[in-house]
Amino acid sequence: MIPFAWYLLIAAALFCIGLFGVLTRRSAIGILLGLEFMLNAVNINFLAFWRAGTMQAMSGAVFSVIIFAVAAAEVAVGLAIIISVYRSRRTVVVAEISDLKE
Amino acid sequence: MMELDNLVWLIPVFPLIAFAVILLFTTRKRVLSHSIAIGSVVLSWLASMIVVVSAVLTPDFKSNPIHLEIPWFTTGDTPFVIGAQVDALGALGLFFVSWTVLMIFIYSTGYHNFGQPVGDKDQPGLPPQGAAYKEHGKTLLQPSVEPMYGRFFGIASLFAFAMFLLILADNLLTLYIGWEIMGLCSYLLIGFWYAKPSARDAAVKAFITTRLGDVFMLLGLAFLYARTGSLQYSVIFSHETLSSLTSQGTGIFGLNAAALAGLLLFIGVVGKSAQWPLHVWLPDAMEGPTPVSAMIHAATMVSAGVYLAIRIFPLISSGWETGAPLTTAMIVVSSIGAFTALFGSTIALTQRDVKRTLAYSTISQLGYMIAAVGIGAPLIAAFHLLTHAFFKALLFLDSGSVIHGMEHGQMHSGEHGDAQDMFRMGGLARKMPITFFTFFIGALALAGFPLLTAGFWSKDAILTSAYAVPGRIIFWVLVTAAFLTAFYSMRQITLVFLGKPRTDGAAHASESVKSMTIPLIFLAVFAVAIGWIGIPAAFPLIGGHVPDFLAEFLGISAEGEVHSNVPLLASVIVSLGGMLLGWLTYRSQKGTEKDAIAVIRPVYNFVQRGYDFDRLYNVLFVRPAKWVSEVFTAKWVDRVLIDGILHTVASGALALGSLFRKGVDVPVINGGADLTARGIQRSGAGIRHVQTGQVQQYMVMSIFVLVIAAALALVFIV
Amino acid sequence: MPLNLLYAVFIFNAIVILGSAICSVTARNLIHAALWMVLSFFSIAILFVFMGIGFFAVIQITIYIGAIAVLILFAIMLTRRSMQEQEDKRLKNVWVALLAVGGVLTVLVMTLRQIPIFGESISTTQVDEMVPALGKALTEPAQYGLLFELASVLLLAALIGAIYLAFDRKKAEGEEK
Amino acid sequence: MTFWTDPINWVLQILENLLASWGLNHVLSIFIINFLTVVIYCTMILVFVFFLIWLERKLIARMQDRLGPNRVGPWGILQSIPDAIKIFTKEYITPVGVDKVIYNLAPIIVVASVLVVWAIIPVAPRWFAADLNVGVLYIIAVGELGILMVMMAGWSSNNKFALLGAFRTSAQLVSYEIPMALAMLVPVFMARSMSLNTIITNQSVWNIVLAPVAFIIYFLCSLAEVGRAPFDLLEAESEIVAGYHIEYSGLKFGMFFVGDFLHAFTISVLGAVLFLGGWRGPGAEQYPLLGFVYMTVKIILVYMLMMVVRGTLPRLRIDQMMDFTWKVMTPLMMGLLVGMIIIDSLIVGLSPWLRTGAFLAFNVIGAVITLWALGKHTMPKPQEFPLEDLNAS
Amino acid sequence: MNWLIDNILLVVLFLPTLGALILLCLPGSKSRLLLWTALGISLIPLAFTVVMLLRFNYSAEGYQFMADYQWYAAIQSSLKLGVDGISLPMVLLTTLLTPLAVLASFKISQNLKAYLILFLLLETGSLGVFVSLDLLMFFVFWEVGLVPMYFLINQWGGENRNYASLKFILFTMTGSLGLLLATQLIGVVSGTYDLVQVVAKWNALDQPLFGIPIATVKTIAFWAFAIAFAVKVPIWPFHTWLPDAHTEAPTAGSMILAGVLLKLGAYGFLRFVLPFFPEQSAHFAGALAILATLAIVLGAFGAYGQKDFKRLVAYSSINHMGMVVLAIAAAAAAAGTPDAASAVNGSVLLMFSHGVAAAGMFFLVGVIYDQTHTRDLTRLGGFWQKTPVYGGILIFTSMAALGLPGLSGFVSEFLIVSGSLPVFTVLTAVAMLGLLFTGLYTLKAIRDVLHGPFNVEWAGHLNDISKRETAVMVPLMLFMIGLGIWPRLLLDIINAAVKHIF
Repeated sequence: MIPFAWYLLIAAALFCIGLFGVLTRRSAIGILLGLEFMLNAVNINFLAFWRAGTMQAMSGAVFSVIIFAVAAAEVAVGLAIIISVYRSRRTVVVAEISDLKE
Repeated sequence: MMELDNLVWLIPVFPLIAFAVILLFTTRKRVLSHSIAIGSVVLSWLASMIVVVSAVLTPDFKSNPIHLEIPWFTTGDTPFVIGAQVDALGALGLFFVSWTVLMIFIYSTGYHNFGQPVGDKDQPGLPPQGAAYKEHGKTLLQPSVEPMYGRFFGIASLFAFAMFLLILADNLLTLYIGWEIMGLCSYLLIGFWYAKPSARDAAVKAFITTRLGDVFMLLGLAFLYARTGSLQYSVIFSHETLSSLTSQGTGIFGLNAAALAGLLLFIGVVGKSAQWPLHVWLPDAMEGPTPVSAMIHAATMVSAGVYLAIRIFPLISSGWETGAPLTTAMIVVSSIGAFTALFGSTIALTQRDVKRTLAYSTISQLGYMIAAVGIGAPLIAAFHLLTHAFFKALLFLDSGSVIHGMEHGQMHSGEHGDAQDMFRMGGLARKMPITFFTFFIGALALAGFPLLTAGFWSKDAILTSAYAVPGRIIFWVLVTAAFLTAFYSMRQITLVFLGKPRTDGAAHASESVKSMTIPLIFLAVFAVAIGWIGIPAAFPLIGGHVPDFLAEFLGISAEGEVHSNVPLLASVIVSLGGMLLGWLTYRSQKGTEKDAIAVIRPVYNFVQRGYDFDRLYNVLFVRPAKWVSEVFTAKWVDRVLIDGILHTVASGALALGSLFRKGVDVPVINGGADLTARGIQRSGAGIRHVQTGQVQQYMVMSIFVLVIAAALALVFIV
Repeated sequence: MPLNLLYAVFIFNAIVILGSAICSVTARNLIHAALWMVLSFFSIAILFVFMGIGFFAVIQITIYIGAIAVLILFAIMLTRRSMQEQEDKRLKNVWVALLAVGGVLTVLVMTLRQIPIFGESISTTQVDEMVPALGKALTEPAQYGLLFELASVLLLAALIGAIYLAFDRKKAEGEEK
Repeated sequence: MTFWTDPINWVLQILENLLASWGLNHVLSIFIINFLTVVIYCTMILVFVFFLIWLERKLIARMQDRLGPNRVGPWGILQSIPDAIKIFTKEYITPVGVDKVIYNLAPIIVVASVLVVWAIIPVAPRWFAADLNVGVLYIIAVGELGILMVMMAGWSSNNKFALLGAFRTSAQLVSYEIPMALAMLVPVFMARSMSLNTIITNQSVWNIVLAPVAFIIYFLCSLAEVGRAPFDLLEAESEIVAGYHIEYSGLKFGMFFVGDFLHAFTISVLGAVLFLGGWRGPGAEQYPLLGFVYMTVKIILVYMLMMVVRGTLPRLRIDQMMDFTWKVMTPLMMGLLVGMIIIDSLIVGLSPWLRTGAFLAFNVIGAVITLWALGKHTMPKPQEFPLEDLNAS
Repeated sequence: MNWLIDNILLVVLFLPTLGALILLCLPGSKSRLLLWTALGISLIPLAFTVVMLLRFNYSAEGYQFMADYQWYAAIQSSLKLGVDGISLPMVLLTTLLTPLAVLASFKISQNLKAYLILFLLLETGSLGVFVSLDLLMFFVFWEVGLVPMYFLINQWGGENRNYASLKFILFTMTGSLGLLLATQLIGVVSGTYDLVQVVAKWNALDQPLFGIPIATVKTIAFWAFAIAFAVKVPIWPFHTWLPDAHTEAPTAGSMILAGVLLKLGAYGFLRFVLPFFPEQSAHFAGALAILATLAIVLGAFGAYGQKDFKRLVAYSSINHMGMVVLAIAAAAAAAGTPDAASAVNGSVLLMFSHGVAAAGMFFLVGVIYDQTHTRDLTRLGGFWQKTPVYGGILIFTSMAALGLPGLSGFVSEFLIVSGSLPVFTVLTAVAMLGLLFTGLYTLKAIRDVLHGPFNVEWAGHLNDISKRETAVMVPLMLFMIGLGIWPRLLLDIINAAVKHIF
């Protein structure tokens, strides 16, 4: 019997760590890493809530599964973007990629 | 009887398999094809022989025939049962069919020149033209093998299948199936050399003429089925069914239901076994190869008609018992039969073609049988069917052998001319002894040579029972026909075999190969011996000493009818006299043109053309049918009438439509649409970008905003 | 397993998760960062085992370690020249970030405290018999079938998009020439 | 419970009683027993691998018309032992510039990642370490770890060729994971369970009969997974000197080496379990040892098959390799899976013969169509050499 | 049970549409790809139909594989699917003929993509007619099936295609107008479009409607239905669209048109007219029978009168469908008797066997046309010696069409005749004339194509039937001979329904 709160706290902490990574990394890949942490934290939350509940309603599990899928897709696309950007301009540092300005 | 039952249904299966295998796989390979075909026929021959023998050995077989059945389909709640059955009549049929078919198959290998080289100009669809070969300097022709050798055996196997199916059927529908498939085969075989226009048209003619009968037959089947709910012999020929059918009246000619059904089916018989007025197809059917003519005309197909007639005798003779005056149906049947007998024999007199003569004689012989059925002696008809099958098959095969010899002679001598014209032959007896001998026996049997030959006994039996019929018109008609028969058969023998060769084609003719002659010998034996199984007990002198096997097997009631000697004398006299006369007339035939009996040319030609029935039918039916279909239906009704109405309506509608378009569509609707498009372009330009491009800065700001908002929410709301 | 032992293991696991996560976001070498991330994901899988849903533990390993981590490593190695040149330096505003994160954390915790079942606890018994039910729920048109299809379509789109983006046009054209 | 009906539990029972008689705490004794079991189990497996190495060398030698190992022991059967000793006693070289931790961690985890698969393999009835009901998924997941570690090894040893090898390896492994996983799904949906035990017990008809194509694909993928010929581009000496473990030597290299063979062995075990009905066989239910024998025979069969392929086929080009998995096996396997599931749901409730027939027919048709299409589209064009060029040169 | 089996009809119905969508996404230039894809997709419904045959419950009454999907809830209409012994053979026919039609159109070059898509949509339309148990849905699919055929004729047809396609669409549209009105009437009056309920409610009506005596209303509705179906069948005065449409349509189009679309009308009679209007149909059966007999006889005459091979075959299908309608009329007149049972059995069986045989005939015509580019019988001739295999197949097929015993046509014809003879004795006897002419025109076709001296005009360019074309014919021939030898293959299924309905 593990207290429910622990899971939530771990998730919250993980989320914030991931957020920190996102905010402070300079390279796009680093940001991606952070994002993964955040997603995983969300996952933990979903599953924890699902497990804590009656488990008759499948929504928690279903959503975590969907998040797995989304995470995979997001990484694939993100990395592809990064690589193509890297090809075109030999850098993955976000600060230098600011075409959106104009 | 279990294993016997299996044999029964296996009999037709062998040729069917042969058919499938040959046509699907081995058409190109000659040896394989004919070995498969003959092998299958031998198998079914064996099986049939076993069945027949065991049937003969079974005591009172007539009352408990072999019978097996399965439900074929179910409509509503009534199942339709089909099956195989061998009763006395069936056994009889099985006997002669299996024998003749086997013989014909063996004969065909020789007839189609198996083993000879492939012709140079030969092409599928045409009879082989012969292959050239060099013999000391000059090039001569020798017979060449049939180009469609494999296909012939395939179709022939299907034919055998159909015939066995028909004989073994235990219900009219299965019989009809065999019947129709046989029709198809005859179509394919008559048109075997399909590239010849004459053969092609003959095939179509045969199929259509028989189908005309078959359509009525189908009607009869449907009528029977609707009335009795079954087509099995055991049901529809059972006593209560017959009596109930007899009691039901139909509006047509005051016939009762049974008689009507019987007559409808009988029309099918008329078509199939070439009775007047549907006989026209049979002489033309000579276009096919000779084994085909033998198979179609003698052994199987036309016999099938008589077989059916004998089967449905209970229907035809409904409400008639022995000795009573004939019923309407029976009168119709017997008169058609008798007339055909006379009619056919008269035409046969005048034919020059060796095969056409036999064809017309077949017609007349079948007339005999039909007449016998009509006068209430179906089993005697069966007897004649049996004997006739053998000797007529023999005759046809012989004629084929003769033609072969003639063709060989013509190729050898290089002269050209009709190889089938009897007047171009003569003196072949020395050239082809076996053929002559067997032909002679066959012809004697056909002429009904007393005591010796099979034809005599059966014909005599028919005449006897015809004599018993009150008012002896039919009897005298048949006697006349018998006389003519004897005459023309002798005429044929004399013209073909006796005297001197009238052409050098005939002079160079030569005997056929073993594979053709051996079947002839077998059949000749039967043509003599098969008659002795049916010597009536009441026959003077030898009667009673020889057991009348046939009578007890088929169960002919010998007692009741007294055997008077008038018909006996009549038949003896007419056969001997006719033959003598024939010999005297043609003994000294000179030249290839004039016919001794052509006293009045126009009449002779008229009769030779078969009383011009072809022309008559052409005018009466064929042309009108063409006109109705090509002009009336296709053009007037469909194009002019119906489409005309349609087109008027359509054009009116079109006019209306164009009016609307000009008035409404173009100005009003198209105009409005264009205005909306322009407005949208303007709106896009207004909004411009507001961003710096640093993602993480945005995030930080947004997070702060979020946190503050959340904190406020927590503080104030919760 | 006795309770205190269980707690000990759990807390150790939690420390591993968070610690490796922190190392991951702060590591200067991206490769190491990725490996730390792998470790943290692995222990998150163990966390799922604690929850009693081994199925998700396995899924976690398969997808996050097997797929995502490998992908990220790929990317890092492919772009490693830039890694070598300038080690990943911090931004100026680390403190701002920290502040923001701290704010978020506090807000989160405050929010979580509002949850009614916050005090309860979860048993560690394995409930893998829920897996078939999950599968049905995912594929039932009545329940989450549509969502599932959407996810699959998203994956497909991601696949195609990734291929399209990572496809080196210059080289391809060069080959065509 | 006698030794013949249930050997493992019998032995465990004895051990437990023994420890209890020593007066040990129950939890502790269980822990000790499990620990011992694991140690023995793994050791046995590793020892068996020695035998496998010898077998493979011998067979390949015979195929190549050589003698193969024939000095140490009868038929050189002990050849592996001196090799092992040699490897142990070699010097541990740690090149400069390597990432020490990862460099040393990789080989260990590679071996471990294969060994843990054995935790769930039922070698005989009632004879397995654990019965995960997500077994198949577990196998896949653990396999991923291996990939990761291979990459790590390649990257950490700070060597161009090692990195290239690592790239190739991981690319190949990741690509072949997909059809392999799909193929493993066939037994799963046949048994309606992911637990290997259930899969075996539900194989009244071997899955190889129901889905031969799936088995073939599984087999090919497994070849690629273990980097056997014709998929041995991972350590293609001619192209990349030795692949990802170029910088390794001594025991660490030995671990990679053993890991390879162990992986191959494990894969063939899985093939036997998933498609050949595992320990199923006459009388196996009563006498687990009999089942064990059956199992061994099947395993050896699959393994032999691998060796035959290895001894027969030349190495593929890398583009061929990638095309083969992405353009042939994955689509085929997907179509096969979907079709079999549809058929299964259509003929539910009809006769089992129909079921088997339908599956088999579907597989055969699919295979025929695929082969036809392959022959039509990817048949190699005959190379034509313009003669004048030859003359010119 | 699982989803797939519970909704098997839905799947079968909409798989072709799905396939059409897939084809839409494929590149139009890759013709092989398109063809094989279309072929593969169209084979799936066939497999599903076979599954349905396997799972069909012979003893159960009423419809099977029923499924009901919410649709126009506002007007109590829903997508209600189900098959019984009458419609299942038709479904089999459709799903069998579509792949063969696709296989038959490998020679099509221009705008292949649209062509195939239209075919798949056509399949959905006809399947929908057969499986929908809802009047409105029935009508919808009825029209859906119409459109693709129009375009097939209009785009890929012969030189006179515009006229033919317009005629086709006009005839059938005119028919369906009345059908639509009658459908609406029935739906509104009986408050639902569900077939099963409509039969009960509509027949229960007795008080006058809108001030018109109910009998009159029913009579009008009856004729609206009857004419719509009669046009589609087609029976006599409405038949002239058929020869033109057939002559101009591409080969595969004719296969489907003769094989499936003509059956829609007869099916409509069986499914709607007889159950909805028992009294009316019994009352007007005589008229219907007369028209049917006219169709038989004049159809046969017309066929015999043609010079154009394809027109000949087209007229022959008028003739055969006349037989079907004759049987239906007999069943209507003598409902409840064994005669009716056998007549309906015969008619459904004839629908199937004619579908198979006529499709085969049209395809064979196409085979010759592809090589000679003429259908003029007078210019053909003597082909048998150049094309032996083709000749065999042609004779086989035309014999099946002619109703030779042992092949599929015969049993049905026998059942029809024996069923309708007691009811319409004279008419059946007259129809026999048509049967005779069936033989005539069939032989005429064979005679002019295969027999006789070879027409040297085609000396160079005449090859025997190809492997692909044989592959099209073989399944059809298997069905012909299979049904001929063992009719229970289908008759048991058909009878299972007929027993309960008639």
